[in-house]
Amino acid sequence: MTCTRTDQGDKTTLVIDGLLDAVSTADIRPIIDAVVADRRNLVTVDLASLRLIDSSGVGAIISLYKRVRANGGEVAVTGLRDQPLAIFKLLRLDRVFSI
Amino acid sequence: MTCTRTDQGDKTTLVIDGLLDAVSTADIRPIIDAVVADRRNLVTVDLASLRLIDSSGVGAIISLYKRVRANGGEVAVTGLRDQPLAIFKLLRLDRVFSI
Amino acid sequence: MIYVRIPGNLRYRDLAVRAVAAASKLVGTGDRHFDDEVVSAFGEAFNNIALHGYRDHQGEVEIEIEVGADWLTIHLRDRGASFDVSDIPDPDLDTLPESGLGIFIIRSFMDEVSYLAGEPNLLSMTKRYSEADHGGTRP
Amino acid sequence: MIYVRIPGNLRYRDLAVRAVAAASKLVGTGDRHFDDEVVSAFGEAFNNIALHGYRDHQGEVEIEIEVGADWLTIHLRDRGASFDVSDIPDPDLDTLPESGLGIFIIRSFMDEVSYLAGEPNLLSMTKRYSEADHGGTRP
Ligand SMILES: Nc1ncnc2c1ncn2[C@@H]1O[C@H](COP(=O)(O)OP(=O)(O)O)[C@@H](O)[C@H]1O
Ligand SMILES: Nc1ncnc2c1ncn2[C@@H]1O[C@H](COP(=O)(O)OP(=O)(O)O)[C@@H](O)[C@H]1O
Repeated sequence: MTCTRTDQGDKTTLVIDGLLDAVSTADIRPIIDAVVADRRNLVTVDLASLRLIDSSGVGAIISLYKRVRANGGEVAVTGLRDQPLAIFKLLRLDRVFSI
Repeated sequence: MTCTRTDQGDKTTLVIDGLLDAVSTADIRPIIDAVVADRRNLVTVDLASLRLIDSSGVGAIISLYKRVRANGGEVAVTGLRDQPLAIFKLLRLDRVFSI
Repeated sequence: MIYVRIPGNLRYRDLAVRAVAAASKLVGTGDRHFDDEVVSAFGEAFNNIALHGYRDHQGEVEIEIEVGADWLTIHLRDRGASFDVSDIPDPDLDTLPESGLGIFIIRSFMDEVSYLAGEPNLLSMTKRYSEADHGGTRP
Repeated sequence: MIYVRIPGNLRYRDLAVRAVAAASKLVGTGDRHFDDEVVSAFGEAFNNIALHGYRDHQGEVEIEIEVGADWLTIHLRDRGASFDVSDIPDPDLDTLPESGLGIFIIRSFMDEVSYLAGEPNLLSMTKRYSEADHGGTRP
Protein backbone atom coordinates (compact mmCIF):
# COMPACT_ATOMS: atom_id res chain seq x y z
CA MET A 1 0.00 0.00 0.00
CA THR A 2 1.09 3.53 -0.72
CA CYS A 3 -0.99 6.58 0.09
CA THR A 4 -0.15 9.86 -1.63
CA ARG A 5 -1.67 13.15 -0.53
CA THR A 6 -1.87 16.04 -2.99
CA ASP A 7 -3.22 19.48 -2.03
CA GLN A 8 -4.38 21.79 -4.81
CA GLY A 9 -6.09 24.96 -3.65
CA ASP A 10 -9.06 23.88 -1.52
CA LYS A 11 -8.89 20.32 -2.70
CA THR A 12 -7.03 17.36 -1.27
CA THR A 13 -6.65 14.07 -3.09
CA LEU A 14 -5.54 10.85 -1.41
CA VAL A 15 -4.45 8.18 -3.87
CA ILE A 16 -4.36 4.81 -2.12
CA ASP A 17 -3.04 1.86 -4.06
CA GLY A 18 -2.24 -1.80 -3.47
CA LEU A 19 -3.62 -3.53 -0.42
CA LEU A 20 -5.54 -1.68 2.32
CA ASP A 21 -5.93 -4.28 5.04
CA ALA A 22 -5.56 -4.75 8.77
CA VAL A 23 -1.78 -4.43 8.36
CA SER A 24 -1.50 -1.38 6.12
CA THR A 25 -4.46 0.60 7.47
CA ALA A 26 -2.28 1.60 10.44
CA ASP A 27 -0.06 3.47 7.97
CA ILE A 28 -2.85 5.66 6.57
CA ARG A 29 -4.23 6.67 9.98
CA PRO A 30 -1.62 9.45 10.50
CA ILE A 31 -2.26 10.76 6.98
CA ILE A 32 -6.00 10.88 7.69
CA ASP A 33 -5.33 12.61 11.03
CA ALA A 34 -3.27 15.25 9.23
CA VAL A 35 -5.95 15.87 6.58
CA VAL A 36 -8.50 16.38 9.36
CA ALA A 37 -6.16 18.53 11.49
CA ASP A 38 -5.41 20.72 8.47
CA ARG A 39 -9.18 21.17 8.07
CA ARG A 40 -9.04 20.15 4.43
CA ASN A 41 -12.70 20.26 3.46
CA LEU A 42 -12.84 18.95 -0.10
CA VAL A 43 -11.32 15.52 -0.02
CA THR A 44 -11.26 12.97 -2.83
CA VAL A 45 -10.09 9.43 -2.14
CA ASP A 46 -8.90 7.88 -5.39
CA LEU A 47 -9.08 4.08 -5.18
CA ALA A 48 -8.57 3.27 -8.88
CA SER A 49 -5.35 1.41 -8.11
CA LEU A 50 -6.58 -0.28 -4.95
CA ARG A 51 -6.42 -4.04 -5.40
CA LEU A 52 -7.90 -5.29 -2.12
CA ILE A 53 -9.56 -3.72 0.91
CA ASP A 54 -10.88 -5.23 4.12
CA SER A 55 -13.16 -4.00 6.88
CA SER A 56 -10.33 -2.18 8.67
CA GLY A 57 -9.52 -0.25 5.51
CA VAL A 58 -13.18 0.62 5.06
CA GLY A 59 -13.30 1.68 8.72
CA ALA A 60 -10.44 4.13 8.16
CA ILE A 61 -12.18 5.70 5.16
CA ILE A 62 -15.47 5.98 7.07
CA SER A 63 -13.57 7.63 9.90
CA LEU A 64 -12.09 10.14 7.45
CA TYR A 65 -15.57 10.80 6.08
CA LYS A 66 -17.15 11.38 9.49
CA ARG A 67 -14.42 13.69 10.71
CA VAL A 68 -14.25 15.79 7.53
CA ARG A 69 -18.05 16.08 7.60
CA ALA A 70 -17.89 17.17 11.25
CA ASN A 71 -15.62 19.99 10.05
CA GLY A 72 -18.26 20.94 7.48
CA GLY A 73 -16.46 19.31 4.55
CA GLU A 74 -17.10 16.63 1.94
CA VAL A 75 -15.42 13.36 1.01
CA ALA A 76 -15.81 11.65 -2.36
CA VAL A 77 -14.50 8.25 -3.30
CA THR A 78 -13.56 7.64 -6.94
CA GLY A 79 -12.24 4.84 -9.10
CA LEU A 80 -13.63 1.87 -7.15
CA ARG A 81 -13.60 -1.45 -8.99
CA ASP A 82 -13.37 -5.19 -8.49
CA GLN A 83 -13.02 -6.39 -4.90
CA PRO A 84 -13.11 -2.89 -3.30
CA LEU A 85 -16.25 -2.04 -5.29
CA ALA A 86 -17.94 -5.27 -4.11
CA ILE A 87 -17.17 -4.37 -0.47
CA PHE A 88 -18.38 -0.76 -0.81
CA LYS A 89 -21.60 -1.93 -2.44
CA LEU A 90 -22.22 -4.61 0.18
CA LEU A 91 -21.77 -2.06 2.97
CA ARG A 92 -24.02 0.36 1.02
CA LEU A 93 -21.29 2.98 1.01
CA ASP A 94 -21.92 3.66 -2.67
CA ARG A 95 -24.85 5.82 -1.52
CA VAL A 96 -22.73 7.71 1.01
CA PHE A 97 -19.80 8.58 -1.18
CA SER A 98 -20.79 9.94 -4.59
CA ILE A 99 -19.14 7.03 -6.38
CA MET B 1 -1.14 -16.96 -20.41
CA THR B 2 -2.30 -15.64 -23.74
CA CYS B 3 -0.28 -15.84 -26.94
CA THR B 4 -1.21 -13.57 -29.82
CA ARG B 5 0.25 -14.01 -33.29
CA THR B 6 0.36 -11.07 -35.69
CA ASP B 7 1.68 -11.34 -39.25
CA GLN B 8 2.74 -8.18 -41.06
CA GLY B 9 4.40 -8.72 -44.41
CA ASP B 10 7.41 -10.97 -43.79
CA LYS B 11 7.30 -10.44 -40.08
CA THR B 12 5.53 -12.41 -37.38
CA THR B 13 5.19 -11.23 -33.81
CA LEU B 14 4.17 -13.48 -30.94
CA VAL B 15 3.10 -11.57 -27.84
CA ILE B 16 3.09 -13.90 -24.84
CA ASP B 17 1.79 -12.57 -21.56
CA GLY B 18 1.09 -13.84 -18.07
CA LEU B 19 2.55 -17.11 -16.92
CA LEU B 20 4.47 -19.43 -19.28
CA ASP B 21 4.97 -22.57 -17.23
CA ALA B 22 4.68 -26.33 -17.43
CA VAL B 23 0.90 -25.96 -17.60
CA SER B 24 0.51 -23.19 -20.18
CA THR B 25 3.44 -24.11 -22.44
CA ALA B 26 1.30 -26.89 -23.92
CA ASP B 27 -0.99 -24.17 -25.28
CA ILE B 28 1.72 -22.33 -27.23
CA ARG B 29 3.14 -25.47 -28.87
CA PRO B 30 0.49 -25.54 -31.66
CA ILE B 31 1.03 -21.82 -32.30
CA ILE B 32 4.77 -22.42 -32.63
CA ASP B 33 4.13 -25.40 -34.92
CA ALA B 34 2.00 -23.20 -37.17
CA VAL B 35 4.61 -20.42 -37.34
CA VAL B 36 7.20 -23.01 -38.39
CA ALA B 37 4.85 -24.77 -40.85
CA ASP B 38 4.01 -21.41 -42.46
CA ARG B 39 7.77 -20.86 -42.88
CA ARG B 40 7.58 -17.46 -41.21
CA ASN B 41 11.20 -16.42 -41.19
CA LEU B 42 11.32 -13.14 -39.28
CA VAL B 43 9.87 -13.87 -35.87
CA THR B 44 9.81 -11.58 -32.86
CA VAL B 45 8.72 -12.92 -29.49
CA ASP B 46 7.50 -10.04 -27.35
CA LEU B 47 7.76 -10.93 -23.65
CA ALA B 48 7.21 -7.46 -22.18
CA SER B 49 4.03 -8.62 -20.41
CA LEU B 50 5.36 -12.01 -19.36
CA ARG B 51 5.26 -12.26 -15.58
CA LEU B 52 6.83 -15.67 -14.97
CA ILE B 53 8.52 -18.33 -17.09
CA ASP B 54 9.92 -21.74 -16.21
CA SER B 55 12.23 -24.16 -17.97
CA SER B 56 9.40 -25.66 -20.03
CA GLY B 57 8.48 -22.22 -21.36
CA VAL B 58 12.11 -21.53 -22.18
CA GLY B 59 12.29 -24.94 -23.89
CA ALA B 60 9.37 -24.01 -26.15
CA ILE B 61 11.01 -20.73 -27.17
CA ILE B 62 14.33 -22.48 -27.86
CA SER B 63 12.46 -25.04 -29.97
CA LEU B 64 10.88 -22.19 -31.98
CA TYR B 65 14.32 -20.65 -32.43
CA LYS B 66 15.95 -23.86 -33.64
CA ARG B 67 13.20 -24.70 -36.10
CA VAL B 68 12.93 -21.20 -37.59
CA ARG B 69 16.73 -21.13 -37.95
CA ALA B 70 16.60 -24.53 -39.69
CA ASN B 71 14.26 -22.88 -42.21
CA GLY B 72 16.83 -20.13 -42.70
CA GLY B 73 15.01 -17.57 -40.54
CA GLU B 74 15.65 -15.48 -37.44
CA VAL B 75 14.03 -15.20 -34.02
CA ALA B 76 14.40 -12.18 -31.73
CA VAL B 77 13.12 -11.91 -28.17
CA THR B 78 12.12 -8.45 -26.90
CA GLY B 79 10.83 -6.88 -23.72
CA LEU B 80 12.32 -9.30 -21.19
CA ARG B 81 12.32 -8.09 -17.61
CA ASP B 82 12.19 -9.26 -14.00
CA GLN B 83 11.94 -13.04 -13.48
CA PRO B 84 11.97 -13.96 -17.20
CA LEU B 85 15.07 -11.79 -17.72
CA ALA B 86 16.83 -13.49 -14.79
CA ILE B 87 16.12 -16.92 -16.34
CA PHE B 88 17.25 -15.89 -19.84
CA LYS B 89 20.47 -14.44 -18.44
CA LEU B 90 21.18 -17.49 -16.30
CA LEU B 91 20.73 -19.77 -19.32
CA ARG B 92 22.90 -17.38 -21.39
CA LEU B 93 20.11 -16.93 -23.90
CA ASP B 94 20.66 -13.19 -23.91
CA ARG B 95 23.56 -13.89 -26.29
CA VAL B 96 21.44 -16.06 -28.57
CA PHE B 97 18.46 -13.80 -28.99
CA SER B 98 19.33 -10.20 -29.74
CA ILE B 99 17.72 -9.01 -26.52
CA MET C 1 -7.47 -31.04 -0.60
CA ILE C 2 -5.36 -28.01 0.19
CA TYR C 3 -3.93 -27.58 3.64
CA VAL C 4 -1.98 -24.56 4.90
CA ARG C 5 -0.65 -24.01 8.42
CA ILE C 6 0.81 -20.64 9.37
CA PRO C 7 1.18 -18.45 12.45
CA GLY C 8 -2.09 -16.67 13.28
CA ASN C 9 -0.44 -13.35 12.78
CA LEU C 10 -1.22 -10.53 10.36
CA ARG C 11 2.28 -10.84 8.89
CA TYR C 12 1.05 -14.04 7.23
CA ARG C 13 -2.24 -12.58 6.00
CA ASP C 14 -0.98 -11.88 2.48
CA LEU C 15 0.34 -15.42 2.05
CA ALA C 16 -2.94 -16.92 3.23
CA VAL C 17 -5.06 -14.61 1.08
CA ARG C 18 -2.99 -15.43 -2.00
CA ALA C 19 -3.34 -19.16 -1.40
CA VAL C 20 -7.10 -18.80 -1.01
CA ALA C 21 -7.31 -16.65 -4.17
CA ALA C 22 -5.43 -19.33 -6.13
CA ALA C 23 -7.67 -22.05 -4.66
CA SER C 24 -10.78 -20.10 -5.61
CA LYS C 25 -9.54 -19.92 -9.20
CA LEU C 26 -9.33 -23.72 -9.19
CA VAL C 27 -13.12 -23.86 -8.84
CA GLY C 28 -12.96 -22.63 -12.40
CA THR C 29 -15.99 -20.36 -12.42
CA GLY C 30 -14.04 -17.84 -14.45
CA ASP C 31 -15.99 -15.27 -12.43
CA ARG C 32 -13.84 -12.64 -10.76
CA HIS C 33 -16.71 -11.74 -8.42
CA PHE C 34 -16.80 -15.25 -7.01
CA ASP C 35 -13.07 -15.11 -6.27
CA ASP C 36 -13.30 -11.56 -4.86
CA GLU C 37 -16.08 -12.55 -2.48
CA VAL C 38 -14.24 -15.67 -1.30
CA VAL C 39 -11.07 -13.67 -0.71
CA SER C 40 -12.99 -10.91 1.10
CA ALA C 41 -14.70 -13.34 3.46
CA PHE C 42 -11.53 -15.29 4.14
CA GLY C 43 -9.53 -12.11 4.82
CA GLU C 44 -12.03 -11.06 7.51
CA ALA C 45 -11.95 -14.50 9.11
CA PHE C 46 -8.16 -14.48 9.20
CA ASN C 47 -8.08 -10.93 10.63
CA ASN C 48 -10.47 -11.97 13.39
CA ILE C 49 -8.32 -14.92 14.44
CA ALA C 50 -5.15 -12.80 14.43
CA LEU C 51 -6.73 -9.79 16.19
CA HIS C 52 -9.32 -11.35 18.52
CA GLY C 53 -8.59 -15.08 18.81
CA TYR C 54 -4.87 -14.62 19.34
CA ARG C 55 -5.01 -11.25 21.11
CA ASP C 56 -3.53 -12.69 24.31
CA HIS C 57 -1.25 -15.43 23.06
CA GLN C 58 0.31 -16.56 19.83
CA GLY C 59 -0.75 -19.61 17.91
CA GLU C 60 -1.24 -21.16 14.54
CA VAL C 61 -4.06 -21.14 12.04
CA GLU C 62 -4.87 -24.21 9.98
CA ILE C 63 -6.58 -23.56 6.68
CA GLU C 64 -8.17 -26.41 4.81
CA ILE C 65 -9.71 -25.78 1.43
CA GLU C 66 -11.92 -28.16 -0.48
CA VAL C 67 -12.40 -27.26 -4.11
CA GLY C 68 -15.52 -28.64 -5.78
CA ALA C 69 -16.85 -28.44 -9.31
CA ASP C 70 -18.89 -25.34 -8.48
CA TRP C 71 -18.26 -24.74 -4.80
CA LEU C 72 -15.48 -24.15 -2.32
CA THR C 73 -15.33 -24.80 1.41
CA ILE C 74 -12.77 -23.23 3.72
CA HIS C 75 -12.19 -24.55 7.23
CA LEU C 76 -10.20 -22.36 9.62
CA ARG C 77 -8.92 -23.85 12.86
CA ASP C 78 -7.32 -21.88 15.69
CA ARG C 79 -6.53 -22.40 19.36
CA GLY C 80 -7.20 -18.85 20.47
CA ALA C 81 -10.13 -17.27 22.30
CA SER C 82 -13.53 -18.62 21.29
CA PHE C 83 -16.66 -16.64 20.58
CA ASP C 84 -20.19 -17.35 19.46
CA VAL C 85 -20.70 -16.29 15.89
CA SER C 86 -24.51 -16.38 16.30
CA ASP C 87 -24.20 -13.76 19.07
CA ILE C 88 -22.84 -11.22 16.61
CA PRO C 89 -25.69 -9.03 15.31
CA ASP C 90 -25.61 -7.55 11.83
CA PRO C 91 -24.30 -3.98 11.90
CA ASP C 92 -26.67 -1.05 11.36
CA LEU C 93 -25.13 0.17 8.13
CA ASP C 94 -27.05 3.48 8.28
CA THR C 95 -24.95 4.58 11.26
CA LEU C 96 -21.76 4.12 9.20
CA PRO C 97 -20.02 1.85 11.72
CA GLU C 98 -16.22 1.91 11.60
CA SER C 99 -15.86 -1.63 12.94
CA GLY C 100 -17.92 -4.75 13.48
CA LEU C 101 -18.22 -5.35 9.72
CA GLY C 102 -16.13 -8.52 9.41
CA ILE C 103 -18.68 -11.18 10.33
CA PHE C 104 -21.27 -9.39 8.20
CA ILE C 105 -18.94 -9.54 5.19
CA ILE C 106 -18.35 -13.26 5.81
CA ARG C 107 -22.08 -14.01 6.14
CA SER C 108 -22.97 -11.93 3.10
CA PHE C 109 -20.40 -13.34 0.72
CA MET C 110 -20.49 -17.01 1.74
CA ASP C 111 -23.53 -19.28 1.41
CA GLU C 112 -22.97 -21.29 4.59
CA VAL C 113 -21.04 -20.28 7.69
CA SER C 114 -20.71 -22.35 10.85
CA TYR C 115 -18.57 -21.99 13.96
CA LEU C 116 -17.71 -24.61 16.54
CA ALA C 117 -15.91 -23.35 19.65
CA GLY C 118 -13.37 -25.86 20.93
CA GLU C 119 -9.78 -26.97 20.83
CA PRO C 120 -9.38 -25.98 18.07
CA ASN C 121 -12.13 -23.55 17.21
CA LEU C 122 -13.49 -24.35 13.76
CA LEU C 123 -14.97 -21.82 11.37
CA SER C 124 -16.28 -23.39 8.18
CA MET C 125 -17.62 -21.50 5.21
CA THR C 126 -18.89 -22.61 1.85
CA LYS C 127 -19.60 -20.66 -1.28
CA ARG C 128 -21.49 -22.16 -4.20
CA TYR C 129 -21.45 -20.88 -7.72
CA SER C 130 -24.51 -20.79 -9.86
CA GLU C 131 -24.62 -18.53 -12.85
CA ALA C 132 -28.37 -17.97 -12.50
CA ASP C 133 -28.21 -17.10 -8.79
CA HIS C 134 -25.22 -15.04 -9.33
CA GLY C 135 -26.73 -12.18 -11.27
CA GLY C 136 -29.22 -11.86 -8.41
CA THR C 137 -26.83 -11.98 -5.48
CA ARG C 138 -24.40 -9.47 -6.98
CA PRO C 139 -24.51 -6.61 -4.52
CA MET D 1 7.00 -21.87 10.08
CA ILE D 2 4.83 -22.14 7.00
CA TYR D 3 3.45 -25.50 5.96
CA VAL D 4 1.47 -26.22 2.82
CA ARG D 5 0.19 -29.60 1.65
CA ILE D 6 -1.33 -29.97 -1.81
CA PRO D 7 -1.68 -32.60 -4.51
CA GLY D 8 1.56 -33.02 -6.47
CA ASN D 9 -0.18 -31.95 -9.62
CA LEU D 10 0.50 -29.05 -11.98
CA ARG D 11 -3.03 -27.74 -11.32
CA TYR D 12 -1.74 -26.66 -7.89
CA ARG D 13 1.48 -25.09 -9.18
CA ASP D 14 0.15 -21.54 -9.19
CA LEU D 15 -1.11 -21.80 -5.60
CA ALA D 16 2.23 -23.16 -4.41
CA VAL D 17 4.26 -20.58 -6.32
CA ARG D 18 2.14 -17.75 -4.91
CA ALA D 19 2.59 -19.02 -1.37
CA VAL D 20 6.35 -19.24 -1.86
CA ALA D 21 6.46 -15.76 -3.39
CA ALA D 22 4.60 -14.36 -0.37
CA ALA D 23 6.93 -16.25 2.00
CA SER D 24 9.97 -14.88 0.20
CA LYS D 25 8.66 -11.35 0.68
CA LEU D 26 8.54 -12.06 4.44
CA VAL D 27 12.34 -12.34 4.44
CA GLY D 28 12.08 -8.63 3.87
CA THR D 29 15.07 -8.13 1.60
CA GLY D 30 13.01 -5.71 -0.48
CA ASP D 31 14.96 -7.17 -3.40
CA ARG D 32 12.78 -8.38 -6.26
CA HIS D 33 15.67 -10.46 -7.62
CA PHE D 34 15.85 -12.49 -4.42
CA ASP D 35 12.15 -13.27 -4.64
CA ASP D 36 12.32 -14.00 -8.39
CA GLU D 37 15.15 -16.47 -7.90
CA VAL D 38 13.41 -18.25 -5.02
CA VAL D 39 10.21 -18.52 -7.03
CA SER D 40 12.10 -19.75 -10.11
CA ALA D 41 13.90 -22.47 -8.18
CA PHE D 42 10.79 -23.57 -6.34
CA GLY D 43 8.75 -23.71 -9.55
CA GLU D 44 11.27 -26.11 -11.12
CA ALA D 45 11.30 -28.31 -8.03
CA PHE D 46 7.50 -28.47 -8.00
CA ASN D 47 7.37 -29.25 -11.74
CA ASN D 48 9.83 -32.09 -11.28
CA ILE D 49 7.77 -33.70 -8.53
CA ALA D 50 4.56 -33.38 -10.55
CA LEU D 51 6.08 -34.52 -13.85
CA HIS D 52 8.75 -37.05 -12.80
CA GLY D 53 8.12 -38.00 -9.19
CA TYR D 54 4.39 -38.55 -9.65
CA ARG D 55 4.50 -39.66 -13.30
CA ASP D 56 3.14 -43.11 -12.43
CA HIS D 57 0.90 -42.43 -9.46
CA GLN D 58 -0.71 -39.50 -7.73
CA GLY D 59 0.37 -38.14 -4.42
CA GLU D 60 0.84 -35.09 -2.28
CA VAL D 61 3.61 -32.56 -1.88
CA GLU D 62 4.44 -31.10 1.50
CA ILE D 63 6.08 -27.70 1.42
CA GLU D 64 7.70 -26.35 4.54
CA ILE D 65 9.17 -22.86 4.50
CA GLU D 66 11.39 -21.38 7.17
CA VAL D 67 11.78 -17.63 6.93
CA GLY D 68 14.89 -16.17 8.52
CA ALA D 69 16.15 -12.63 8.95
CA ASP D 70 18.14 -12.85 5.71
CA TRP D 71 17.55 -16.37 4.47
CA LEU D 72 14.82 -18.75 3.48
CA THR D 73 14.75 -22.54 3.44
CA ILE D 74 12.21 -24.58 1.53
CA HIS D 75 11.72 -28.28 2.19
CA LEU D 76 9.73 -30.29 -0.35
CA ARG D 77 8.53 -33.77 0.54
CA ASP D 78 6.94 -36.22 -1.89
CA ARG D 79 6.21 -39.95 -2.03
CA GLY D 80 6.85 -40.39 -5.75
CA ALA D 81 9.78 -41.82 -7.70
CA SER D 82 13.20 -41.00 -6.24
CA PHE D 83 16.26 -39.87 -8.12
CA ASP D 84 19.79 -38.84 -7.27
CA VAL D 85 20.21 -35.11 -7.65
CA SER D 86 24.01 -35.44 -7.72
CA ASP D 87 23.70 -37.69 -10.81
CA ILE D 88 22.25 -34.84 -12.83
CA PRO D 89 25.03 -33.08 -14.77
CA ASP D 90 24.85 -29.40 -15.60
CA PRO D 91 23.47 -28.85 -19.09
CA ASP D 92 25.75 -27.75 -21.93
CA LEU D 93 24.14 -24.38 -22.51
CA ASP D 94 25.98 -23.89 -25.83
CA THR D 95 23.90 -26.66 -27.41
CA LEU D 96 20.70 -24.79 -26.54
CA PRO D 97 19.06 -27.71 -24.74
CA GLU D 98 15.26 -27.66 -24.71
CA SER D 99 15.00 -29.63 -21.47
CA GLY D 100 17.15 -30.68 -18.54
CA LEU D 101 17.37 -27.10 -17.26
CA GLY D 102 15.35 -27.41 -14.05
CA ILE D 103 17.96 -28.74 -11.65
CA PHE D 104 20.47 -26.26 -13.07
CA ILE D 105 18.10 -23.37 -12.32
CA ILE D 106 17.60 -24.68 -8.77
CA ARG D 107 21.34 -25.06 -8.16
CA SER D 108 22.14 -21.67 -9.66
CA PHE D 109 19.55 -19.64 -7.79
CA MET D 110 19.76 -21.32 -4.36
CA ASP D 111 22.83 -21.36 -2.12
CA GLU D 112 22.37 -24.86 -0.73
CA VAL D 113 20.48 -27.76 -2.25
CA SER D 114 20.24 -31.25 -0.79
CA TYR D 115 18.17 -34.28 -1.68
CA LEU D 116 17.41 -37.33 0.45
CA ALA D 117 15.64 -40.18 -1.33
CA GLY D 118 13.19 -41.96 0.95
CA GLU D 119 9.62 -42.16 2.11
CA PRO D 120 9.14 -39.27 1.69
CA ASN D 121 11.83 -37.90 -0.62
CA LEU D 122 13.13 -34.64 0.77
CA LEU D 123 14.52 -31.79 -1.31
CA SER D 124 15.81 -28.91 0.80
CA MET D 125 17.03 -25.63 -0.55
CA THR D 126 18.28 -22.49 1.15
CA LYS D 127 18.87 -19.04 -0.21
CA ARG D 128 20.74 -16.42 1.78
CA TYR D 129 20.62 -12.72 1.14
CA SER D 130 23.64 -10.55 1.36
CA GLU D 131 23.66 -7.19 -0.34
CA ALA D 132 27.39 -7.38 -1.06
CA ASP D 133 27.26 -10.90 -2.57
CA HIS D 134 24.21 -10.05 -4.43
CA GLY D 135 25.61 -7.60 -6.92
CA GLY D 136 28.14 -10.27 -7.83
CA THR D 137 25.84 -13.23 -8.22
CA ARG D 138 23.31 -11.37 -10.33
CA PRO D 139 23.35 -13.25 -13.61
N1 LIG E 1 -11.89 -15.57 15.67
C1 LIG E 1 -12.42 -14.86 16.70
N2 LIG E 1 -12.05 -15.13 17.97
C2 LIG E 1 -12.58 -14.44 18.99
N3 LIG E 1 -13.49 -13.47 18.85
C3 LIG E 1 -13.92 -13.15 17.62
C4 LIG E 1 -13.40 -13.83 16.49
N4 LIG E 1 -14.01 -13.32 15.40
C5 LIG E 1 -14.85 -12.37 15.82
N5 LIG E 1 -14.82 -12.25 17.17
C6 LIG E 1 -15.65 -11.34 17.96
O1 LIG E 1 -16.72 -10.88 17.13
C7 LIG E 1 -16.74 -9.45 17.05
C8 LIG E 1 -17.23 -8.99 15.68
O2 LIG E 1 -16.30 -9.32 14.69
P1 LIG E 1 -16.28 -8.55 13.30
O3 LIG E 1 -17.66 -8.51 12.74
O4 LIG E 1 -15.25 -9.19 12.44
O5 LIG E 1 -15.87 -7.06 13.60
P2 LIG E 1 -14.57 -6.44 14.31
O6 LIG E 1 -13.47 -7.43 14.16
O7 LIG E 1 -14.34 -5.18 13.56
O8 LIG E 1 -14.94 -6.19 15.74
C9 LIG E 1 -15.30 -9.05 17.35
O9 LIG E 1 -15.22 -7.73 17.86
C10 LIG E 1 -14.89 -10.09 18.39
O10 LIG E 1 -15.35 -9.73 19.67
N1 LIG F 1 11.41 -34.95 -8.19
C1 LIG F 1 11.94 -35.81 -9.09
N2 LIG F 1 11.59 -37.11 -9.05
C2 LIG F 1 12.11 -37.97 -9.92
N3 LIG F 1 13.01 -37.64 -10.86
C3 LIG F 1 13.40 -36.37 -10.97
C4 LIG F 1 12.90 -35.39 -10.07
N4 LIG F 1 13.47 -34.22 -10.40
C5 LIG F 1 14.29 -34.46 -11.43
N5 LIG F 1 14.28 -35.74 -11.77
C6 LIG F 1 15.10 -36.33 -12.85
O1 LIG F 1 16.15 -35.43 -13.16
C7 LIG F 1 16.13 -35.08 -14.54
C8 LIG F 1 16.59 -33.65 -14.75
O2 LIG F 1 15.64 -32.74 -14.22
P1 LIG F 1 15.58 -31.24 -14.73
O3 LIG F 1 16.96 -30.67 -14.70
O4 LIG F 1 14.56 -30.54 -13.93
O5 LIG F 1 15.16 -31.30 -16.26
P2 LIG F 1 13.84 -31.90 -16.96
O6 LIG F 1 12.77 -31.96 -15.94
O7 LIG F 1 13.58 -30.94 -18.07
O8 LIG F 1 14.25 -33.25 -17.47
C9 LIG F 1 14.70 -35.35 -14.98
O9 LIG F 1 14.59 -35.61 -16.37
C10 LIG F 1 14.33 -36.55 -14.14
O10 LIG F 1 14.80 -37.73 -14.71
